[in-house]
Amino acid sequence: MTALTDDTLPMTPRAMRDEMIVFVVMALLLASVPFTGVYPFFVMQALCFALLACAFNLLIGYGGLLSFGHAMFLGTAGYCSAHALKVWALPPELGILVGVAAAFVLSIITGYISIRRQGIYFSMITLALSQLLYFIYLQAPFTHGEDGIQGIPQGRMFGLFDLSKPTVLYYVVLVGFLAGFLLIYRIINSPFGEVLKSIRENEPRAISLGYRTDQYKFLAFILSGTLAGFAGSLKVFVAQNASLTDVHWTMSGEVVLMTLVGGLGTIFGPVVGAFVIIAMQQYLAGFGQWVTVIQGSIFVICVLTFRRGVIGEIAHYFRRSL
Amino acid sequence: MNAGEVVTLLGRNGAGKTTTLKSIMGIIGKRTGSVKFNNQEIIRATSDKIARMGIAFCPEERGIFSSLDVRENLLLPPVVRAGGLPLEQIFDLFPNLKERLNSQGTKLSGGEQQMLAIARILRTGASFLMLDEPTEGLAPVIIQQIGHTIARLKKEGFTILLVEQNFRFASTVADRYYVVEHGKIIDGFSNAELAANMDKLHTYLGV
Amino acid sequence: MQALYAQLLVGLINGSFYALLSLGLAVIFGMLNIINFAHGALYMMGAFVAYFLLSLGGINYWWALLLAPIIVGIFGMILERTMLQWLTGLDHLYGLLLTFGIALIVQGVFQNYFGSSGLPYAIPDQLKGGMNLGFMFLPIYRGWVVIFSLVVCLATWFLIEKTRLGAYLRAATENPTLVRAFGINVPRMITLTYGLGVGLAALAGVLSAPINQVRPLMGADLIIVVFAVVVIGGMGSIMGSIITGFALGVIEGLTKYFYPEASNTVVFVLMVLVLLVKPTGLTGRAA
Amino acid sequence: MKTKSIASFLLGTALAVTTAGVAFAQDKTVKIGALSDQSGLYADLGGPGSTLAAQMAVEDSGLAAKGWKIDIISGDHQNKPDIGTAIARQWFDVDKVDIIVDVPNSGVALAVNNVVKEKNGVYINSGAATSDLTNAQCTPNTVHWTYDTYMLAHTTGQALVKAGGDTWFFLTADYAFGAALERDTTSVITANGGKVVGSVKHPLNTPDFSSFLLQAQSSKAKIIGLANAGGDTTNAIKQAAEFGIGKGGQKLAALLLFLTDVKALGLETAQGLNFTETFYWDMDDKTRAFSKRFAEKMKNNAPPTMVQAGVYSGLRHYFKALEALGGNPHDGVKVVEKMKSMPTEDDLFGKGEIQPNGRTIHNAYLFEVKKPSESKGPWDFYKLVGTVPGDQAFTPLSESKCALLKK
Amino acid sequence: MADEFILETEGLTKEFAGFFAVRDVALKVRRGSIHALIGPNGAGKTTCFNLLTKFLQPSAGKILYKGQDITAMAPADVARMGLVRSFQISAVFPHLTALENVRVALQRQHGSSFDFWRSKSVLNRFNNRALELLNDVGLSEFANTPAVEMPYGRKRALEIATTLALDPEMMLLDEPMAGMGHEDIDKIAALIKRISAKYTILMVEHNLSVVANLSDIITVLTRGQVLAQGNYAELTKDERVKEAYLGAGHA
Repeated sequence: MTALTDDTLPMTPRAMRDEMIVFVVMALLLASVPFTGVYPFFVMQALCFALLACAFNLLIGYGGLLSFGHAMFLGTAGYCSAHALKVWALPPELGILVGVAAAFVLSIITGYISIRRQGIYFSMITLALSQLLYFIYLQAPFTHGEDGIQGIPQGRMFGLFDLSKPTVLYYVVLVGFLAGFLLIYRIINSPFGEVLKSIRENEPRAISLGYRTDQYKFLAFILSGTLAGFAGSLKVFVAQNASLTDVHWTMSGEVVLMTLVGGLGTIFGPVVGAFVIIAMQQYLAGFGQWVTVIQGSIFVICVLTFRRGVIGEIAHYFRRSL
Repeated sequence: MNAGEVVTLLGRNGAGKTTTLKSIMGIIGKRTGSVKFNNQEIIRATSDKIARMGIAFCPEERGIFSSLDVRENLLLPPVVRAGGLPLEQIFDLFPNLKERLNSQGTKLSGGEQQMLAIARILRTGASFLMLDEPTEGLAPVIIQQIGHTIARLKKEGFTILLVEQNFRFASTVADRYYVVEHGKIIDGFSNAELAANMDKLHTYLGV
Repeated sequence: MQALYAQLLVGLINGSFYALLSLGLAVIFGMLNIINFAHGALYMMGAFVAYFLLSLGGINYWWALLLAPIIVGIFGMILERTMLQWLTGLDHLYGLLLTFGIALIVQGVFQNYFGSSGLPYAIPDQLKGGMNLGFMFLPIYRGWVVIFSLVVCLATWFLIEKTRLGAYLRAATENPTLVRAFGINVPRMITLTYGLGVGLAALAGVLSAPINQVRPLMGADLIIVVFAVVVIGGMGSIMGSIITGFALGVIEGLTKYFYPEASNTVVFVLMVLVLLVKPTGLTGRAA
Repeated sequence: MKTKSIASFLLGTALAVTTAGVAFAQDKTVKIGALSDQSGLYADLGGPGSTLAAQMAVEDSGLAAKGWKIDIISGDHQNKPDIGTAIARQWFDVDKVDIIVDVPNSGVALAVNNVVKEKNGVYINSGAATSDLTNAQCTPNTVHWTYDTYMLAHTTGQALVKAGGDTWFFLTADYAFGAALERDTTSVITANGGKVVGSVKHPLNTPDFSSFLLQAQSSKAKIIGLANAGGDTTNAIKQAAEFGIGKGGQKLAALLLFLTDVKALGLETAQGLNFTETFYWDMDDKTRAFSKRFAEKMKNNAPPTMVQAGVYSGLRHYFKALEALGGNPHDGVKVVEKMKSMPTEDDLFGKGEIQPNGRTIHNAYLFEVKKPSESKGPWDFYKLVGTVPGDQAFTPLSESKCALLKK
Repeated sequence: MADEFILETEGLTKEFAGFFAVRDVALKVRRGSIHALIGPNGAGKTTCFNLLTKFLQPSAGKILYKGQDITAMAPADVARMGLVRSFQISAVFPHLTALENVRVALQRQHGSSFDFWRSKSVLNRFNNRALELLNDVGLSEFANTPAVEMPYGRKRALEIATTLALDPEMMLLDEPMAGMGHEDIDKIAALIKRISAKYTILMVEHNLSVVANLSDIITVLTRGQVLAQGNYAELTKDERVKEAYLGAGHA
């Protein structure tokens, strides 16, 4: 396994304190959004992608596994949540649960198939699996093909919070995002995370210490997939639809872009990356048709000049881990 | 080093012998200092240019290509100048190779591989050969054969820089010795002074 | 039964595109260790260059068959010189991402200037019409595609497996440093190899121009299928990718006949199955 | 996830994303959002041309002279429903848009449909094919102009069967849209005494149709119906020509084809194709005059497609309703009610009406693509084969499942 | 007595595409001994190691560890049985601190490695033991240094500390002295001597003085086959060994 970030510094209490400060600042900033006049739906959308990117980053940044099919978890959870909400008329919290459970099951199946493949073969097999799902969803009746599932009721969370109110929805999404983010943070800094990092750093050595590394990668894959699914379920409430876009391989590519821009293997990188990419799509839209070109250029520039990503470069500059 | 000489680098594993050869060849990334070949500074040249000047390198791991058959392996290095050994003469030196021209390169025995590795750089016309541990892991008979070959090459006028751990072997072919430790040359003497330096050498090499 | 023969033949035709494209990918992967995500975009460029040559320069199909691969090949070499070569020694991931970015740029630019519905490119007069094979009507152009790509594939195979230049290539794939130390300019060879691989993609593009619409996104989805072909065949294996290319075309053709709904997915199912049994593809070396 | 601001002389608040929180709700201020695919599959038939059509509609309405202030912004939904809804929602919330027009791509169209209803705006869809917009998913805010799957199936199917094409073989795109087209057409064919002898479902974005075409060929059906769209349709047509399908006596019927597709195929390949459109630039003097003005402003001098024409037409009718209301354009349901209460009439689509479910009724035309020898100009492609009056072409109200009809 | 030998191989063979890296090796390692494996480069020592720890699957032959056939086992499971190896190129986790390196090993034995919901502060209970181990190899002052920043010799020491943390029954050391200066060599040699009281050690080493001083028994490999076996004194008298490995200069 090649370590993707050769500059990650070890955790010291100081680094942990830094991270907590940044986290609190981030949470406060996000919590104040509804009072600033910034359009909340934009932020909500970005938050969903940020969570997705964080989940993706858990796998590549800390497990060294590049999945090129992460859209399948986003999309699957989205479809299942949407179906549960609309057709079964479940309340929001159960709708989310259905989506997350679906992503969980899917990640077990796909992880089982792919986790033993090395390097580029892993990327390719995840890509193939997600394409497979894409074609299945295109044809399956419950997804309504290219029409997607539309007009999904938002309902009342726990019977209390009316999600059709943008501000309420915003805070629910924010809480969901922060919870997901903290969980990922905890995973990275857990006993399991330590093992994961050691596998990324030197897999043969980890094996020689008696770690059945496939099992750890498998668990990381399941956690990542399930959390990506959680992002997909949240997104259903924001977009109020579930469509093929979320399963297409270009979406998997976008997630990689977000994580790369923000910084692979950094804690806050994917969040920043997601916001940068979403904001760019939003505000650079004056360039109209050129958006894909701009996106492609960012890929190229990132890979050629600042492989560490925004946060990675900052962290490297201050010699901190972020 | 003078033309026509055989010089051996001695030293422990990891002492920097191979690295010395690689630096001369220009294979290693960052180098400083000066390497002169035929009075030409080559420290900044890329390895393909260096090879074209007439330096040939036979690596420790032999570098026989498994996707090429013996003939292709033998013919692989391009001829860089006139004066290389013609094929007949090479087959004369290494009759085994001729019989196995169509086998896959790595299907040869270790000794044959070593011969192939040496044979292919004789063709190119390079006059300066660098051999990295040519006897490693080989049976005594074969080591002997390689010793003969080196002696013959020397007669043919090749200049040879040898890296060896097999000290006994080195003593049969070399004119001069350098001892390398921690990446530095710490001692040097000629073949004649060998006996006198024997004890020192034992400490250096830790044998 | 007759219909089955026809489907087999049609599958072979599609297989020839897969073979050409996966061959280029395999050559590039072998030498540069890069998964060339831009391959689909360069395939598309091949078709577009053919179109421009015809509509702007009045240069016909036959010349396009020669010129388009060269032009796109040169473009590829510029890409290699200016960008890809900086990735030597880095994780596979970066090559994948860089070429993915290049693909987005190329496709985006073409889409801006030429829209997405596509441009017409006619079959050259000499190859118009068809012949009745008894079990099917075979357009002459399709027959030409199969034969021509087979010839190109075999020629490439010959070049790499049987010539001196090919020996350099194979040797450099195994141990570039040593080959360079033999006096061969390996970086230049890598550039040329990328040009060759890309040229093969462009050639496939020219071949497909009269069959498919010349569209900016014509390679975008195809490339994923071709990836699957390369992975099944074993990354970097020349013969593996040629054979798998043709074989998968046929398998896909059969699927179209027996269960058309699955014809897009069969390749991926196969890939998953193959990788489960043989982790490095049918003929692949270890990653 | 992007809005596109067109540099237009009409446009004052282009980059209003951050500043437009204070849109001044004057009675005679209207903001139009032209939401289309600006870069993808449908960019040529909608896209920038639709925005142009909207601008022309504003100019031609003459409302500016009557004290109305009308702005247009445009956006690219990239054929992604979530991006479409995000733009639509932001337009209503931040940019204070009153009406969204165009929106090709059924998936996006249906997604936006919900947002417009939620925000009580007006939605004049011209670009989407799904008949669900005025059927199961109809809303009091939506008017569907130009065409839908039901109309396409009925007009083409009926006309061809009556002309003797009584055996059919379908090449159907394997997703909801294709299935709907095939289902609707089949029912027309059988109702008119024809027969469907077979069909094959192909996946979306199939680059090669030869397998399917061979099956169609061996079925000996008189008509090969293409129940697909975009690149799939053009590739199928191109390859059908290659396999000599037309020469074998079989006819191709594309159930959904646009002017731009014919242009992309070239007449050599497309000749003899039958299909339905509701607008063609070369119908009469009025359409020619409009198209001339339109083409002059287009990048490639292309005449309007039926989708772009529908945007123009729909907006003209919308402005008439606004004038009739005399102001206060911000209550979508009210405006649409007014629109439904007035008969439609304009230069492009002629006389018609908007049904209670939001469906606009107008004539539909069956065309055949000319031979290259018959074409006199760069865009002279069609000859008219037949006209179907609107009330026969579109879904009869008795068959509509729209909830609005149950009142 | 089956217990006498902790590790035994029978007919161990590894073939790479026609080339026999290891051929028909029968090795018996006595419990509690320091057993050295020597031979020229390319003789198959490292391949042997890889076979014993199951990083390579043998082409033929059988491996018995503590009387149990481990030929078909996965490498991690072999390690779990107490047969732990080091690597030729120093095997540390470069971006973890020395303490964390050792902790990763301690953690495996004491469970909680799959606990992704707990803070890693639960691992602090291993700190004392980890520091003890670091102290044993003379690395206490490096506890909070990332491994990547440590000098080469220290990395080797860290690697040994990490291996010791597993409390193995048998350690396989692949050239523990490679690339070290004299001082470091003495330290590590002393360390190996000390730990050999508790563990069985099989090591590959080039430095013959180290081998001479440390090992109880030596196996000489050439060309993948066992050439000779015995203690240092015996071997230095063996003509074949002199011929093939030690060289003429060796008295």
